[in-house]
Amino acid sequence: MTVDRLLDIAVTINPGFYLIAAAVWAVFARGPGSRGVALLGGPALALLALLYAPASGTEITRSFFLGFNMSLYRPDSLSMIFGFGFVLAAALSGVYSLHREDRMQDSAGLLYAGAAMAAVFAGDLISLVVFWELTAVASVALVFARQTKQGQMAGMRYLLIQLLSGLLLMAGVVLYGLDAGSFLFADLGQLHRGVLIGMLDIHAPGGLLILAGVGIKAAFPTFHNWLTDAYPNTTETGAVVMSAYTTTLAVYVLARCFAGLDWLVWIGAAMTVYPVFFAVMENDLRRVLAYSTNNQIGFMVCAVGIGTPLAIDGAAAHAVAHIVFKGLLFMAMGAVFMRTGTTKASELGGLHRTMPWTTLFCLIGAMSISALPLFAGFSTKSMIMTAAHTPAMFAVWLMLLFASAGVLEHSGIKIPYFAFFSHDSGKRPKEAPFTMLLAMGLASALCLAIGIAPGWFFELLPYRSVAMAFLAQDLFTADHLLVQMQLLAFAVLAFVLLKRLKLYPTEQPGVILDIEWLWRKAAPAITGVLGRLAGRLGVWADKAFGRAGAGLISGSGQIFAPDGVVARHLPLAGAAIWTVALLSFVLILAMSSPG
Amino acid sequence: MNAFIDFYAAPPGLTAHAAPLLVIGPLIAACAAALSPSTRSAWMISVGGTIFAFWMALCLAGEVARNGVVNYYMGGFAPPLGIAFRIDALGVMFALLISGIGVMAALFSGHTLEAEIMKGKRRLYQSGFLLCVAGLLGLSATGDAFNAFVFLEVSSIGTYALIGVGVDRRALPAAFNYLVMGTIGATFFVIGVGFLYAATGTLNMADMSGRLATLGDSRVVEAGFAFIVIGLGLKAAMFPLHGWLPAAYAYAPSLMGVFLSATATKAALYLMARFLFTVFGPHLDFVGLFLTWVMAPVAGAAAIICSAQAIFQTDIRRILAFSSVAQVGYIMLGVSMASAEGVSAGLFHLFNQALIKSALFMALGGLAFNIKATKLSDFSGVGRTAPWTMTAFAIGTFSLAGVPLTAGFLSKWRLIEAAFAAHWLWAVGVIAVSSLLGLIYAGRMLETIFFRAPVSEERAGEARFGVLVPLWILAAASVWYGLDASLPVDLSTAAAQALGLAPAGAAP
Amino acid sequence: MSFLLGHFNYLIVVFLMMGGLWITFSSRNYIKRMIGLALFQTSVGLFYISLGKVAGGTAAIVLDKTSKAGEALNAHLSPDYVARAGVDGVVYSNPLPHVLILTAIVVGVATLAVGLAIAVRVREAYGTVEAGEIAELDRTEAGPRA
Amino acid sequence: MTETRSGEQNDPHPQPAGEADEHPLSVLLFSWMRSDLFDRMFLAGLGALCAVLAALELVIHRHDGGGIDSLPVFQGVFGFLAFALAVLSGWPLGRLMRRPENYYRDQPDKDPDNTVEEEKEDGHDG
Repeated sequence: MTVDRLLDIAVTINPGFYLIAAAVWAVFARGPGSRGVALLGGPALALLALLYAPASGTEITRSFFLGFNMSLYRPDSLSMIFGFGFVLAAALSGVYSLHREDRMQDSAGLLYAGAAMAAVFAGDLISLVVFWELTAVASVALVFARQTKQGQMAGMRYLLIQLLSGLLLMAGVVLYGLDAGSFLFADLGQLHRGVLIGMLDIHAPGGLLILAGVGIKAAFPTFHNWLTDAYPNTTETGAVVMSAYTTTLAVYVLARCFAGLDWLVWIGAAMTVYPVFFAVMENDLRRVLAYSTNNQIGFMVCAVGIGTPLAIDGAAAHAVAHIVFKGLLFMAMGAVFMRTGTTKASELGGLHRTMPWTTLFCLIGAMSISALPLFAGFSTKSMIMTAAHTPAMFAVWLMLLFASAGVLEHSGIKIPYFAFFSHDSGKRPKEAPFTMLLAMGLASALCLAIGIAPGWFFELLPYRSVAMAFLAQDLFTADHLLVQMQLLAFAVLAFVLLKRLKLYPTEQPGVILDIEWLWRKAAPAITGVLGRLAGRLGVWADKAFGRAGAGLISGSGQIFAPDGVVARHLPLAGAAIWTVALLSFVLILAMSSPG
Repeated sequence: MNAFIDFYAAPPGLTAHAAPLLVIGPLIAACAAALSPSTRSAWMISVGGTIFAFWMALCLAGEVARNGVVNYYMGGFAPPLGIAFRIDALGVMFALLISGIGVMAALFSGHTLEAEIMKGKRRLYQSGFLLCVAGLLGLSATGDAFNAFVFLEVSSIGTYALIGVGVDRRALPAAFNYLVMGTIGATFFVIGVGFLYAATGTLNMADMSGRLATLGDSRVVEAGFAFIVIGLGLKAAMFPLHGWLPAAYAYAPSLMGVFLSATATKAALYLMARFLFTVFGPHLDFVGLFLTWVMAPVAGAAAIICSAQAIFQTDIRRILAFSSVAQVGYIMLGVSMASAEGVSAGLFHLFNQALIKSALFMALGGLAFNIKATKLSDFSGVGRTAPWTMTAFAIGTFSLAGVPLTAGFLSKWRLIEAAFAAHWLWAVGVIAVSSLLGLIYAGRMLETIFFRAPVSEERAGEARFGVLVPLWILAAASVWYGLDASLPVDLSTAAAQALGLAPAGAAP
Repeated sequence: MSFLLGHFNYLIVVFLMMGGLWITFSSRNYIKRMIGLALFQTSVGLFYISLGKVAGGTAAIVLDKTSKAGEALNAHLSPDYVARAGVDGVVYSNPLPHVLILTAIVVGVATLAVGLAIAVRVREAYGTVEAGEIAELDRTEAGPRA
Repeated sequence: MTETRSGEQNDPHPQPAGEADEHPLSVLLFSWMRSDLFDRMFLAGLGALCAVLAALELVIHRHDGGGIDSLPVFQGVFGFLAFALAVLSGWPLGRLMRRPENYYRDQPDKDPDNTVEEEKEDGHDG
């Protein structure tokens, strides 16, 4: 077999598998060199596989799963852009975690990336579910990695919610596929201007279940809590890895399956607005970033709901840009967390003195997420805002605009200000390790590259011509720059004024109640009350039944029990009763059967 | 099944007598092991005997793939006079499973018996093990109801004795309870067979089935049915009758854990399926009623309650034992759907469970040299000191919990699919809830083993190479069948067809 | 009443069976449990044998109807019945259940032996064969090796 | 900017606070922010910027959706109000929803980062 043949085969393998292979390597990798090969070689291979991917829409179908046709690798322009984002994320988080020798986290992170990547390139619903579940399992390891009791309990809650999502999705997919007669994307939907989006019918059996399963992962309102619960409970590297994949993958699946579904417009708009209020109150800065993720995913969900080519482009572009700048912010907060042991705003402040590089990169991330012109967020979010700016969706547009001001508040100002400036906490931590700074620097460069010259990036988008037209006609126009600068400058003015007037809420330690209160406080309280009630009932019932039972036993010649064997639940006595009971039941059933 | 036609050819003379040789091989090996001069030679005889049985099972599989059914009349007497071996796809599936796991268990036993069985008893122990294998193989081959009872008891009596001969004295009462419950179960079965004989005048299952079909409604048959299913339910650890199982699996020497968890209850399930579908048939009213109103609810309850019980166990082998009862619940749930999809999904799950459970018990048994521990907390951090053993354990656990890309995931998927097809939405819910519970106990085991610091200075080293080989074969099989499930799917689909259940869609 | 009298063999079987089961389940002494189990299995033997019994039939050993024993056997049976139920003019009981139960007895004896052997080992390990005391010992002490 | 010093530092070798231990890059990039001049002029400068941005609307023609967004300086005013609303709502909402740190009783009283080994063995849910 020649090298060419080998290469031919290599490019027909789902790029995610290269990352998964690297994850296996990482399990056994010892020492920096070997770890480096896994953490950087895996993404490099995956990137090569992306570059040499087969033509868009090619199906590589293998039917070896329960007799169903499975398409393990079906690259098209929508999956390419998300795959590209995941490769970036894997490489950046790989560099970022080089300082810390933890094979479990390395491996879990790569597996997570590989599974997410494999999921976006899957060409049928079953493979999608399989990889989807794999991301859940891999990510749980990251939550567990910070070996605190708090982290473990958060991990347990996270696991349960992720699995619930997987189960809903699985049930939905089975129903949907059996009804439709195929699980292959190609059979389920048709191309919309050359791209396969919005292929599922929400009204078909299983459609709602699929939406619910994806909705949990996308952190729809009231399902959002796993995100804010888990991310702050990871290690400094874990949060960086986690911020990239799960929600982004959910956006991809929403676009693939439900683009143009009008509910999503409103769900997305709601998602952008309410985290703003939580983020203002929140003290833990990593948790603020989790709410911020929620808010940014809202923009993408909304765009997916709008479903026009420009909106889909905006959702995809923003998803990838978000991976970069949210990763950058989590990296900066991770560096702070590693050096000071906390990310609580009330315990931080003044860190810019000794961590200026981290501060600089964090500011670049903050400006990117705030959509300052020439930074990444501006290029990508503008597409969504423009797509939403129609008379029919005016209210939605206003909500998104409000959320944009909110983003500036919690991610653009609050994060860098309270961590690095504000009042001096007296903490003088060392600057972050070189590899961490390198990762942050690379991410910052990407933010600027997307922000200043977005052309190369827009080339990768699903509707390339639409994106390029937007770039040429709408993005860097004077009026667009003007309104964006107005929004930001006036909002900063508000911040400074409120601060001067001492109207800005002081940072207080404490937890903010969220929907999790329902299962962390209310549910235990209710079950506690019920338990006590049941206990009382049980005592009463014990007495009542005990008396009746005793009568029965002595009355019928102490069945089974010369010395009360039945009462003592010895295994044989229990088995005896069950055996006799079942036997009689089956006998009665059989004999009473008609015919 | 077609895969077998070309690959597993044996000399025609041997193939012609493969059915009896399947049983006689291990039987002769049992005698030889008892008489052999040393522990080592007994072990080699044991491995040889099981490999021979596996070979014969493969030959039979080829025959079945070619001809559908293999009939073999003992001494040339055709039924109803003589005893007949009748092997169809279902029987072949079990013969392959039992002999295959038997080979793995025999390989595994070479190193662990030294740690767990007192000197001087090891040869006899191998002999008992082979007897057990012979009994179970006979069960899967025979076509005669009373003969099935005899084989059932041959294997059971071996099992009772082998469970008790360990270092843990708690195994003794466990073995005794198992003996009592098992004997009652077997005796119920004989009573049932007696009723059926009284009604039909034959003991050959195929004949019996034919005559029952013409008999119509008969109290005698119904009584026989009740005794047979409850008796086999006892042996198969059907949910409320499972009391004997956890202690027996948990405290027995690890060889028995490895072998029994994969085969003993499964063989009883095989016999039950045989009676439910071949002898009686789901078209009979009382069979249908039993499946819907007894077996399905009991199976659902088992899947949920025993999974929940497993979560709260402190002894790691008891976790696995309760999980076994829960998995029997899954299998029965599939069987009780009485559809081709359901039964084949149940059998597929049974196949996977056999691989998984013996791998898990094997991993724990492999460490028996190093840590004399059974509590879950004693296994803290063992993942760091014995990574190879515990990685295989982790793979098994993943498959047990139904993580994608493992065999366990596929069979749960098939079960869910079958439940949807049967419009049993409650069963889908049961599988979902029970899967969640399964993840919790699986997660708890893995968390303790991998993420906790070791509790004591006494470090648990790696299991020996001789243990790692069969262990990793089983673990690799769990992953392989998670990727390419064509073999077990073919086997279980053919088995369901052999039970007279035609698939709804196209024939495979 | 006549139904009960006509089926008195089954009544005995049921009585023995229930008695055996009761003893097995209610006793806490391992030896007594084995006794119960033996009784239970014996009742099944009886059940099979009475299944195979043909009224007025003799043991299934080939017999010439013209021989002395054959004539004695047929003397208290009506010729109609002999013609209907007999083979070569002689009424035999069904031999098959007898053979079967012979096997079952062997199995039963083996079970009994193993059970009693385990009871002996329990006694060695725990010093008692009372289920309650054994459970108590398991609860209270980790226990030496058997 | 008040300079407070506390002894609680993770750095095992605490160094004296102040400009002495400052990273050179920080001096280059950020030290001007602490000057009095910056403190006095920042608000004024920002106000001026806003005024310029508002005035530019006279020069640059703005596309609008035809609704209230055609009002002059709409995005600026909206941004100001939205920001103020978000921040100010933090007061009542905080009072309503803020609870003590260990509300869910999931944190050990000691070091927040202590490891599992020190916990009770059965101290996890599951």
